[in-house]
Amino acid sequence: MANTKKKRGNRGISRRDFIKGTAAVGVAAAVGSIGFPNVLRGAAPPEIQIGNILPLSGPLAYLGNQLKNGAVMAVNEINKAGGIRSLGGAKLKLLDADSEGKADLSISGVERLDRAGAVAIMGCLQSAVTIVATQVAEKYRVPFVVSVAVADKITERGFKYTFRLQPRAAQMAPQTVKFISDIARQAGEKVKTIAYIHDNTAFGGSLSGLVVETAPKYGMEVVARVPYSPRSADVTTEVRKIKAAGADIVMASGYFSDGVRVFRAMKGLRVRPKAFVGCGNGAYSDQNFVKELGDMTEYVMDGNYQANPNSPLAQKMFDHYQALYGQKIPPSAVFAYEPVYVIADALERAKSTDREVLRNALARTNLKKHVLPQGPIVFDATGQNKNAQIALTQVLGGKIRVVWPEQYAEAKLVFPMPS
Amino acid sequence: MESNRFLSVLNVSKSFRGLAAISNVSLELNPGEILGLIGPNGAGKTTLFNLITGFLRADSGEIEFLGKNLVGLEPHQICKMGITRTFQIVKPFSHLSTLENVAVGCYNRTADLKEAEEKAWEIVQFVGLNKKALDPASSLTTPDRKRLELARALATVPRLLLLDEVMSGLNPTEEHEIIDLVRKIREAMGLSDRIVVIHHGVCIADGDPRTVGEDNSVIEAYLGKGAYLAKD
Amino acid sequence: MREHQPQESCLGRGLSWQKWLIIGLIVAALHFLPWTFPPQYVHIMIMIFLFTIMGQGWNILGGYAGQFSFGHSLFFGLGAYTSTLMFVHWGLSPWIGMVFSCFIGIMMGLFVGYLSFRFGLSGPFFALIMLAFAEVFHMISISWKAVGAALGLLIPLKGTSIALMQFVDKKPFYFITLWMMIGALYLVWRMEKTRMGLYFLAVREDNDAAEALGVNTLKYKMVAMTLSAGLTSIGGTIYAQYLLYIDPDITFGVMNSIEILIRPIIGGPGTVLGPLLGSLVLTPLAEFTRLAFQSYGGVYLMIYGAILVGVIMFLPDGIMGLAKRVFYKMRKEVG
Amino acid sequence: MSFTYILQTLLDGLLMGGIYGLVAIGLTLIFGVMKVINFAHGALMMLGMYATYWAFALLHIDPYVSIVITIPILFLVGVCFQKFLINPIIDAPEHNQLLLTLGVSLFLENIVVFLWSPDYRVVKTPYEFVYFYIGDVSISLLRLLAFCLAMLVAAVVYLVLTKTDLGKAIRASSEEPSGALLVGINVRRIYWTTFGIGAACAGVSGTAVAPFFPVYPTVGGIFVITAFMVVVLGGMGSVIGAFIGGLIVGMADSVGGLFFPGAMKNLLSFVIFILILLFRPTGLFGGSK
Repeated sequence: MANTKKKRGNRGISRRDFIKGTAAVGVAAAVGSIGFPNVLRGAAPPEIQIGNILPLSGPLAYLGNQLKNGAVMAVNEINKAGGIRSLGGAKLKLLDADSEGKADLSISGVERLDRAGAVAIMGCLQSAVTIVATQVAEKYRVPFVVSVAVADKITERGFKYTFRLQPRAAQMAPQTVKFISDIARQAGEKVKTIAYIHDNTAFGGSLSGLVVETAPKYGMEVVARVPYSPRSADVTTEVRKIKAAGADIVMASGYFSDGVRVFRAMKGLRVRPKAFVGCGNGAYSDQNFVKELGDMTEYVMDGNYQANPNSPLAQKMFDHYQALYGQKIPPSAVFAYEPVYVIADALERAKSTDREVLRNALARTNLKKHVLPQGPIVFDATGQNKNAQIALTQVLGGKIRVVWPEQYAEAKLVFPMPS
Repeated sequence: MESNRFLSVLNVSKSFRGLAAISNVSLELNPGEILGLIGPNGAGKTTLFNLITGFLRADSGEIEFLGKNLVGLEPHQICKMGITRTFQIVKPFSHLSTLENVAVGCYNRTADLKEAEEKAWEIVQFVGLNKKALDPASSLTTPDRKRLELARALATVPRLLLLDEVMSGLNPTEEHEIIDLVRKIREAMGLSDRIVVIHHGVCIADGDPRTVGEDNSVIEAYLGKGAYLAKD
Repeated sequence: MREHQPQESCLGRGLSWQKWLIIGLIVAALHFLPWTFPPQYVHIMIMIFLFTIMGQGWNILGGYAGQFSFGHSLFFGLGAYTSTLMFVHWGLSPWIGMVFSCFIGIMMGLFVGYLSFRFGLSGPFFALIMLAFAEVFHMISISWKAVGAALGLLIPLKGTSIALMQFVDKKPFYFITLWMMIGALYLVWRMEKTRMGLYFLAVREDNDAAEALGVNTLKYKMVAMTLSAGLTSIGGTIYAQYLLYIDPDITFGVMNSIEILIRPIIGGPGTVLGPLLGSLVLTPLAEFTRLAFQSYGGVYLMIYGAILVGVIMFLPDGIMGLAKRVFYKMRKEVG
Repeated sequence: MSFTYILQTLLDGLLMGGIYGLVAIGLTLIFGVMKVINFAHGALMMLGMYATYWAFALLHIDPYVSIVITIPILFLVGVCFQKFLINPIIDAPEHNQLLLTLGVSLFLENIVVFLWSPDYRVVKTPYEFVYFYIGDVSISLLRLLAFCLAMLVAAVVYLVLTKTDLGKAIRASSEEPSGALLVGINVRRIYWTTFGIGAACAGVSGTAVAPFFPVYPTVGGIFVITAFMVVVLGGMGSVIGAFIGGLIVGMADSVGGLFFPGAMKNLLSFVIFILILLFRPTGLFGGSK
């Protein structure tokens, strides 16, 4: 019964998508002619403008739009609650810039946003794009709050105007390894070997490298490290290498599409570790992964940036997102949502829209009320969120739940995976 | 000391996928003569032309020009030695002007822009294309394209000119115009005529140059098929 | 005897002093532009100049010599990686790196060119083999740790320095690319007037006919490849210095090959101004449609695709082809 | 590396190769007849995947049954593509045609982004994880079905080409268009029919992979370059060549994966591709023209 209900719901959304999308053609034709940029006009904005550079088209448009939704929601919430009080209730306004996932386009993006008078910029999802965009922002002295981008390099260049909330690779990977050893100890299981399958982009490459380095500290060893190309049509060969390794834990990093493909192949080839643990996995923390693949995703874990389910603010955020977009907020959207609050907090304290003042306010951020599973948000000298921490999630009963560390857990984890 | 044998083809054979296109063809050409090479369609005339000019490599046999072996040379090297051909299906450089087309040929003997341009004008004038000199070759009519094909070949200052079916695709009036042009070339070069008949890739006759040389209708017949013009 | 020959040279196409004056004025005006334009427009101008340089590189091989390359990102990438690696590892000035980039690009071009042309590849087969080589280098750069693998290479910003080709301001890049572009345009314009230029066109129009007229087609294709690869590699170096970051996708990616070739194709392949016209139209168009339609994902690329289709169907010789046709018609009517 | 492991690798490659072959059949057919390199082939395949997805999501049609929808839709798309876009420039230089198809590909991919968002969609079948075992060697039912579908389509296309009047007309137009015109074949009609068939093949290959491959707008790009390699390998225009070429590339990728990590695994097939281009540009099964 429950099963059929779920299916119908699924199909209903599809139909709505289809009709909505198709109808949009007509609307766009009408709106297209009016929708020309008013970004270029207006020197003294009545609102405080925040730039947001994301891949809104191109191969990563799916994720780019999720991030955009998160940021838009936060801006609306703040405005509804009365805007920036110390600036006379000034409202926030989001300025989009499409990077298409290309680094060179982010240059003109930052410049345009700078010109348009954005007090700060957020972005950019991909590390490569973010590396270039922050560089330009540094040049124009625009505070840049990185929403999602994992590469360590971003905050390692001594930049003054770059801040990042998201745990960086050097935090994410070791924390995931530590959590694995923690939960193994708690369950009284022996976990010695890890097999790691990851995409060969900057993202998967740096994470897996760090896991290989840290695993021995916790008495574990990476016995197979298999990169794959997200562009290759078939990953069966790679998955077979993972199966052949027969490790206790199978770790995986990648974006959504290839994450789904790899996971399907692993299930198909009956790879049966004690747990599937993603590390910053674009699929395992995405509710669509569960929705699309169903029961087989049960007990899959992911060490990823997450919201803290036990925070009352986060509960509000969950409800709001659910009401707006009909699904649980994906973690990437959380990390586009929270930066808006961090910027708003800095604006409140700065009492000014001057970028220099705002930068200094950002540098002194000490935000205790937030939606993340960590202590107060404080930036270190490099601009990195010092206390940034990942959380371990697990698919339980078709829902992605935070299960570790214990103080943030919303459900009890199941380890090892029952066969 | 120039060899008596201007061009000599000795026992040349060529086959495609086991099918013989030319087998054991031999012919000799003397300085200062026009040699008509005739034969029905598919007889192997074009193949022979391709072999002489280096577009194809002979399976066996020898081709010598002024005592030098041509086999194994690239077409442009053979052109540099003084053998130029035209193509049965004309191949104008469509996007270039008539003058530029001819200039490509002129550059065979000089790298100097001015010299090439002057020479090109001369030749364009000679073949009667001066009014269309600056038009793109793609805008030329079929007979004009044939003229252009001839003009380009002449521009390379050949010692041996191989004309492949210069009159295919023309109507009788247009044919006459081209014949007049070829005559003009012959007069300018001071040539005499001879005929070789080729059939199924084999030489079957080698005609007397003088008797056929007087007969206009014969010239017409063989120029319609393929002809050598040679100058020493 | 030569009553139809006009005064001016018909092959050389010398310019009258009036034309020189106009060009001079435009170039002079361009020098004031960065002070009047906001930086994001200066960025667009730099992109226009840069892609004109690389488009011109493609144009020599693809437009003039008619060897349609579908993998010019190969040279772009080699250029970008060579100078960047030398800079990152040895601190070598990108100006010297550029010379090496050019050299490496040319060597690669000669290698691929010799293989392809010797074996008589042309048309789509040549396009595909270029694509294949670019893809092979894409794979290598994405997997090889020593060149940064998928992470790419970051060029450390050391502040304004002419020797290091690093500037906090955009204007120096504006002038570097402007003058390089003028150089590239001049080079091709001069080339067009020589025997070599005419031979390139002859090879493009009909390889066999050119051979029959004494053109060493293999040699001239190789020469075209050399110039083309060299120019595109230089573009790669400047791009890397401008962006201060390179990765396999933005260098060796297929889309990059398309970006390089699409400009001369739209502007008019085989013409001096084609790449510039193409860049002048496409680069701003891309920027502004992206801006105008960014809330509608995909619309901008849809338009890009539609324009490409439209140009191929209705302006097969690009904008310059159209201009030439109009000019030819006018001359016919007047004369 | 055990014997089973190698056997398994080869089998995986073989099954995937069938799909490559199927994508390439349409491409080679179009090339063989019209000498057009169709860069939009991947986009057509993507349309096939979406057709299958929507048929599944809206009408609850089993993905493999949905070929009855995919084939006519893609055939129609192909016919329109040929009639309105390719035909007007059929005499243009090859690279112009290539660019045109590239433009169409950009257009199609992005109109799909616009209409249905760039979201990843998954077609889920109840028999998704059915595997057969022969000893330790496993075979996925989905891949086997896809392979069988590929074989079936290859066989049908081959039979149509060799046994029917239409096929004879297609082959005649392919080898000697003017000759075909002379003996009364409507070459234009043959052109758009062929393009339709080619597009339908792309569509079927989309259907074949949809059950185990996520559906999204730029998915075709993953297959299209591989398909080019297959077409060149098999000989431009040769249907049997395309299918066998597909199997070879599939296995080369698979075996390459044993030795090279990540993206490097395709290196082997690229090297084969370059060598074939150089030494036998007519492909393994094309005539030596």
